[in-house]
Amino acid sequence: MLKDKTAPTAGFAEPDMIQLVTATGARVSHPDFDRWLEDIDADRLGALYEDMVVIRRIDTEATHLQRQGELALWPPLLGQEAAQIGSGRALRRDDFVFSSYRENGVAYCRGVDLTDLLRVWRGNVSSGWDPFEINMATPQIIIGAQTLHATGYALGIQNDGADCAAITYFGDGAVSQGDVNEALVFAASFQVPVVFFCQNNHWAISEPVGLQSHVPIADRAPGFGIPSLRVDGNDVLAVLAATRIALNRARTGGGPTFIEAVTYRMGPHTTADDPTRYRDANELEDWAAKDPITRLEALLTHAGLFTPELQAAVAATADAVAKEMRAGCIGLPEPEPMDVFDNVYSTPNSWLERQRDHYSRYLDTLADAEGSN
Amino acid sequence: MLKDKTAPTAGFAEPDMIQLVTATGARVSHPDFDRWLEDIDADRLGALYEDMVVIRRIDTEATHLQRQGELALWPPLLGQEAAQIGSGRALRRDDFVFSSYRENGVAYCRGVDLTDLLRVWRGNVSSGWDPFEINMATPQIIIGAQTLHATGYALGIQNDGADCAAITYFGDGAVSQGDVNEALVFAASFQVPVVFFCQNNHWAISEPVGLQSHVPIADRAPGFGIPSLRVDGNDVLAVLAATRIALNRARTGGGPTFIEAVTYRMGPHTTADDPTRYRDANELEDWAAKDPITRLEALLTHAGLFTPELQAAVAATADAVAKEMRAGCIGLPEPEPMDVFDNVYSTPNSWLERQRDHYSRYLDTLADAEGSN
Amino acid sequence: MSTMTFSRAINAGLRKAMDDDPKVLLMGEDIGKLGGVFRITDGLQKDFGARRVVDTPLAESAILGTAVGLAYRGYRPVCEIQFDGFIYPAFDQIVAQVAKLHYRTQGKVKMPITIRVPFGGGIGSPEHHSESPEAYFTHTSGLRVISVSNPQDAYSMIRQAIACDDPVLYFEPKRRYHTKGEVNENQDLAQMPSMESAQVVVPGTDVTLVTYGPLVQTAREAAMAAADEGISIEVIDLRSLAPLDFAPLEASVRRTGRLVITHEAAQSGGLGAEIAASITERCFSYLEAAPVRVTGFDIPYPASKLEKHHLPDLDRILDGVDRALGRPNSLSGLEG
Amino acid sequence: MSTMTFSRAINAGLRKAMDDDPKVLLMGEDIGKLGGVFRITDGLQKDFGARRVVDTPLAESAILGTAVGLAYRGYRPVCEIQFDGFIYPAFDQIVAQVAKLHYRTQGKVKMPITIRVPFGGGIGSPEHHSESPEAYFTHTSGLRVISVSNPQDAYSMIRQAIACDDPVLYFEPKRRYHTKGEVNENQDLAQMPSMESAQVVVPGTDVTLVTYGPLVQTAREAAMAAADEGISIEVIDLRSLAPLDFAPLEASVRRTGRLVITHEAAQSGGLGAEIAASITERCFSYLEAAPVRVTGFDIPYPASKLEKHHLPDLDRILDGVDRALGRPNSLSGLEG
Ligand SMILES: Cc1ncc(C[n+]2csc(CCOP(=O)(O)OP(=O)(O)O)c2C)c(N)n1
Ligand SMILES: Cc1ncc(C[n+]2csc(CCOP(=O)(O)OP(=O)(O)O)c2C)c(N)n1
Ligand SMILES: [Mg+2]
Ligand SMILES: [Mg+2]
Repeated sequence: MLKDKTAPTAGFAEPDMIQLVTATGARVSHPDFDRWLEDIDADRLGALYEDMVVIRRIDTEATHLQRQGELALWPPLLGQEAAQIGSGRALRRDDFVFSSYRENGVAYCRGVDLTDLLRVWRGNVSSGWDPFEINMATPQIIIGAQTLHATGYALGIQNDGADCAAITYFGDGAVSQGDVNEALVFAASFQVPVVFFCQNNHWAISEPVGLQSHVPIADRAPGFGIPSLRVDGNDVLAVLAATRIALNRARTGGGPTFIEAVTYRMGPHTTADDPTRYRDANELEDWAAKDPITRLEALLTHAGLFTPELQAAVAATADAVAKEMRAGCIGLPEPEPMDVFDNVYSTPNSWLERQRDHYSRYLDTLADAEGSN
Repeated sequence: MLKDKTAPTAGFAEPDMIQLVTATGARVSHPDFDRWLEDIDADRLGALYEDMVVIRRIDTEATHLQRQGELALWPPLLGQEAAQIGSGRALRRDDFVFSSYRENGVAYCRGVDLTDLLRVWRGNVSSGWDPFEINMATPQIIIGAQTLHATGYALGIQNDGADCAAITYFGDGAVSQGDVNEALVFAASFQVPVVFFCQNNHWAISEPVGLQSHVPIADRAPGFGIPSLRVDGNDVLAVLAATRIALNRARTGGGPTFIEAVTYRMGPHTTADDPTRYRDANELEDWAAKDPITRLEALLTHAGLFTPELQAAVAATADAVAKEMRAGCIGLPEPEPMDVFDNVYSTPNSWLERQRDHYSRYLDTLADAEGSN
Repeated sequence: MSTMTFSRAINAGLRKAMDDDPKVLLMGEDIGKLGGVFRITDGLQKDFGARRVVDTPLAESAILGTAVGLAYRGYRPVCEIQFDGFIYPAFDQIVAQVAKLHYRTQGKVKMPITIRVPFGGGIGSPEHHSESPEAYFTHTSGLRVISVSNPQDAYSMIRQAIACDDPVLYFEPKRRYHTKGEVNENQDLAQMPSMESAQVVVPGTDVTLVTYGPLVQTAREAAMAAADEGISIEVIDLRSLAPLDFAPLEASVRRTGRLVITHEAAQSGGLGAEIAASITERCFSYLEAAPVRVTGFDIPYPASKLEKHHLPDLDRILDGVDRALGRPNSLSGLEG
Repeated sequence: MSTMTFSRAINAGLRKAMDDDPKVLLMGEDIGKLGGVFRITDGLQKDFGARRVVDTPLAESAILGTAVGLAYRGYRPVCEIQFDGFIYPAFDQIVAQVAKLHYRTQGKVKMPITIRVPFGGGIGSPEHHSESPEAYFTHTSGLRVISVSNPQDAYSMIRQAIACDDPVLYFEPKRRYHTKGEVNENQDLAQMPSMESAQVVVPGTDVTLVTYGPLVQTAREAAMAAADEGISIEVIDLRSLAPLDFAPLEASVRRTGRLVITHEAAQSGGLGAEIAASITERCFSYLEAAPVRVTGFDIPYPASKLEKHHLPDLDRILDGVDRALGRPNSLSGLEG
């Protein structure tokens, strides 16, 4: 009689998840998912591989830049490449993304300028790109807040009668926030075209996912009236198919869908974090064996596609991207002092004008004083 | 593959709910629930009946008092008597209740002083009784906030190793609030002894429950890892049994339980509300046919227990209670002006002391000025 | 020109804004069929449909959070918060998102969101229904905050707020909803006085009395009462609370040398502190006495039977005026 | 007496409070094994167990809301908010529950909850990690707000906050976590100066400089620098932000006639406004010049490369001192 789902599910037994490529790279067929992958030929598979290698390279390069003092901070996505590329590549240009801070791989799929990607992490600006240029909001730091933005955006899409969708990315920690749950309520109530994409990377800084929930996160959504999918987040094909299914529902008036992509944060929370304080080295090792890139390499190898040509081309692209990004980062002009006053409002504001005027006089005085020394 | 629960459930088809007494008063047996009612003999059934009649009388009398200008406002519980008495009578003295503003029937079960019950609605104080005297927090107006308080209290119970429980009452509207969902997260994470008791009375002021959720509210909890029960909230025995089951789980380390009691707000939201603006008269009629008191009368009649003696005794109690309450209300002393400064802090506060001193001088000046007129 | 109640004037302003711009939509709890608990949106859902007058599920953070998303999509959401005391669940979305997004994105993302808040006391309600939370928002960079005191402003300024590309908190003095006044509905936005401007509503020479929202009426009454005693009070209705329009305040204080500020919100850290501090900075040498604040006390809003002992009223304001003027007052004899 | 860092001093104070009272428990995100992102709770879960040092799910409203329930049950929860900018989701529980429950229940329910907030900028962090939200709380009746500026106070005042039967917000200047100082751990609560008292930390005669938290150190440096120019600054560390301890401020301003207030928070509606307004009320005839505020600007916290242009520093404070003294300064020539 009791609808009891509290039975132990520790470790999120794999059988629960949809998997199209096994850890050793074997393609398993799936009645519902396969038809969403019919266009994934050798070229497209190679392109997905390239994307994943490139964003790992972006991630590594950014981590280096941080270690070298060129960036103030960086939130690595290491291990989450399949989740981000698989979903990011399912999107259409006119879809709109609301993400957290870790979805640099998704931003790459959206075509972000590499320098723009880093501006915020270098400390030059509070966010780096024009959301309307790539149809992706800049990183959201307040955990979960963006899920409501996506839901509201989707309400706008619905009002407009458009057939695009909104997608929002968030973590396993975020599902505990009131905002995320309210987003599910609103999305379900209005049946808006939004996809909730949760990357369960098993950690929220130092907190394991089991602290947030004793049941799989994907189970959360149906209780709000939102269908959910739980996929192997390290399987780029499973993620791609799931996201396409969800987007298709959204485009065709089917309302919201919740996807849990089960993956793993192989790096620290950010470059400021030290996971050895709280995380068992064995766990990391286990997950290293499920590395999403290695898996795709295995699949490509099985299919005879992992050619030296592909490898060389991908390596060249990654090198070029890394180089471009580094150069863009280091070449960023320093912000100007008076920039602090810009864009607080879109129309003039008397309080701020006065402060701007006073500070400008102050800087002049300071310069004079220094000049006269 | 999609865990889809968005199929229409409009009207919350009765079969979904646990019912032990049919609308016509027939007792239906239930394998899991019956054993929780073994002690409900003729006397106890009569007592439940008396409680329900008495709180309806309290409710009616308070509504009269409001119409007569003796109360500033009153939130009627009309129609929710079974939900409140069934759950309220399942509680033990050392359990602790965190309710919203409508649970005056529960407060009655806790033994609230009738005058204390009204003090807040008369406008004399911001809340009327000592929570520790009856182990029930005073009415919470911020929708959903109390569910977190109950969860925290239950965490305290767990830390203390005690075998009591916390119970929290809230409405169908409240389940949309972030706080309620966060309470489910915390309760599930820590497996604390708390019962979430949702009175789905079909309305949140003018908003029908279907706006908050397209699926039964009881479905929400399992996705958080919390088992749930959906009961006919107009069936006092079903409510009593369900609450006992949930409390027993809580006391024995079984963690939280969620109960949805499906009932109906037969009156306005508060005495300030006009439901004819938004509610179909037919709907009210339908529900009047499911009146919880009528149903219990039918059950008592079937069992030959609805005797003139019982009726007379119950009527006498209700009269006495109403009379006592009215007298208490009208006899309440007016608050003193300087009361406004009391109890902001539990220790002296210099800002406030100064304001108190100034206001006291001001009142003196005013009195002098009036005296000299 | 037509005569209408305060609440009707807001309704008319909302209607006009919706007529003029299909991107304007209203969101809130019970604003549809019911027309809101104060009936401000009465009839609008019927005329504009449920897509433009949206009854939302019961969650304030989501109301504001989805409004942000709608703004991204080019909409101009007008959110109703049912009562002042229910705005706090939305605080994070207001302070961390609505207020900051334009700055965060270097001006790329505009947030033309209007947040309507019935505020203040005096209606005999229970806790959380009579608060004056405006100072939380006037201290939040990125927001504009206005408050209206009469039907004409209610009408004009809701239109201005909605037309503004920045987020605006629009505080409605709920206890004045039923007062009536003349409203000119035939003004272009361009013709209206800026919503950022304060206005002298009673000219005077002896003391400057500054307020906003519900107490403007009380201040006018105080000025009349004082006139009987030969004291000339200049009453200024701030209208804009952030930014404050200091020019007319400065001009007035330079003439009167004396300033009284009154509001319902608690004194400590209230808007009165900013006004007193700023005017002291700007007019120090003109001040004949320290600015006087007549405000609610530093207490949670009290039970309704006691609210009259919390809210500044005519007598308390006049006592403050006496203090500013150095006339006998309730604190005479105390040093200060 | 022992020398320890600021962060260690808080840790020691928490440990002592937990040793002394089994009802004290800590709650927050990542405070257990990790010891918090700033390591303030380092080692405490190991020593006191996971029931008393509770890693909570990621939800600030729930942290405060469950703390309220724990307080009902007789506990004294100490909640960590990971960074200043993450306190807003908990705003409703803090303002509508924690602050008001004692008043609501006519003193029946006490809320001895301490809310630890690492606050302020200067550490090169991204948005939301460097804010100064204290004025939202100092304007909230029912709360006490304190801020500490040195290891000794950090140690003593966290103990006092936890021992206090009222809710206390305890603002920790995160950029000072690594500074060291002498800490006497052998004081009884009764021996400590009241946590409501401000303290003169540098005596002086020409101008009174008031601040709290991170800028106390900067103010001291300003006083030293000014001394070289023959200007004697009296520096007061407020310690308590609500209520403010006006006695030492009044005494000082009566001597100096000049007041400078500095804080990182935005100027408009900041705590400086309350101090300026109150001191003007209390010391009007002693003031030789209007109180001067040197504060963060009315902007969202800027990108880290620009934070030095937002945060008051030694030079800006000295410029403010010059303004208060009528010496040549950056605004010389402007009227006001
Ligand atoms: C409202 C809020 N609270 C706390 C934080 C601090 N914080 C930053 S990231 C993080 C953990 C997030 O975990 P998760 O949602 O799983 O995302 P992940 O970092 O794993 O991608 C926390 C607690 C924050 N940014 N916002
Ligand atoms: C945070 C908050 N928002 C809005 C309100 C205004 N309000 C009071 S009762 C109510 C409806 C509550 O409906 P429900 O939870 O179903 O409880 P019921 O009144 O039916 O018992 C609303 C919106 C409030 N009290 N608190
Ligand atoms: Mg995570
Ligand atoms: Mg309801």
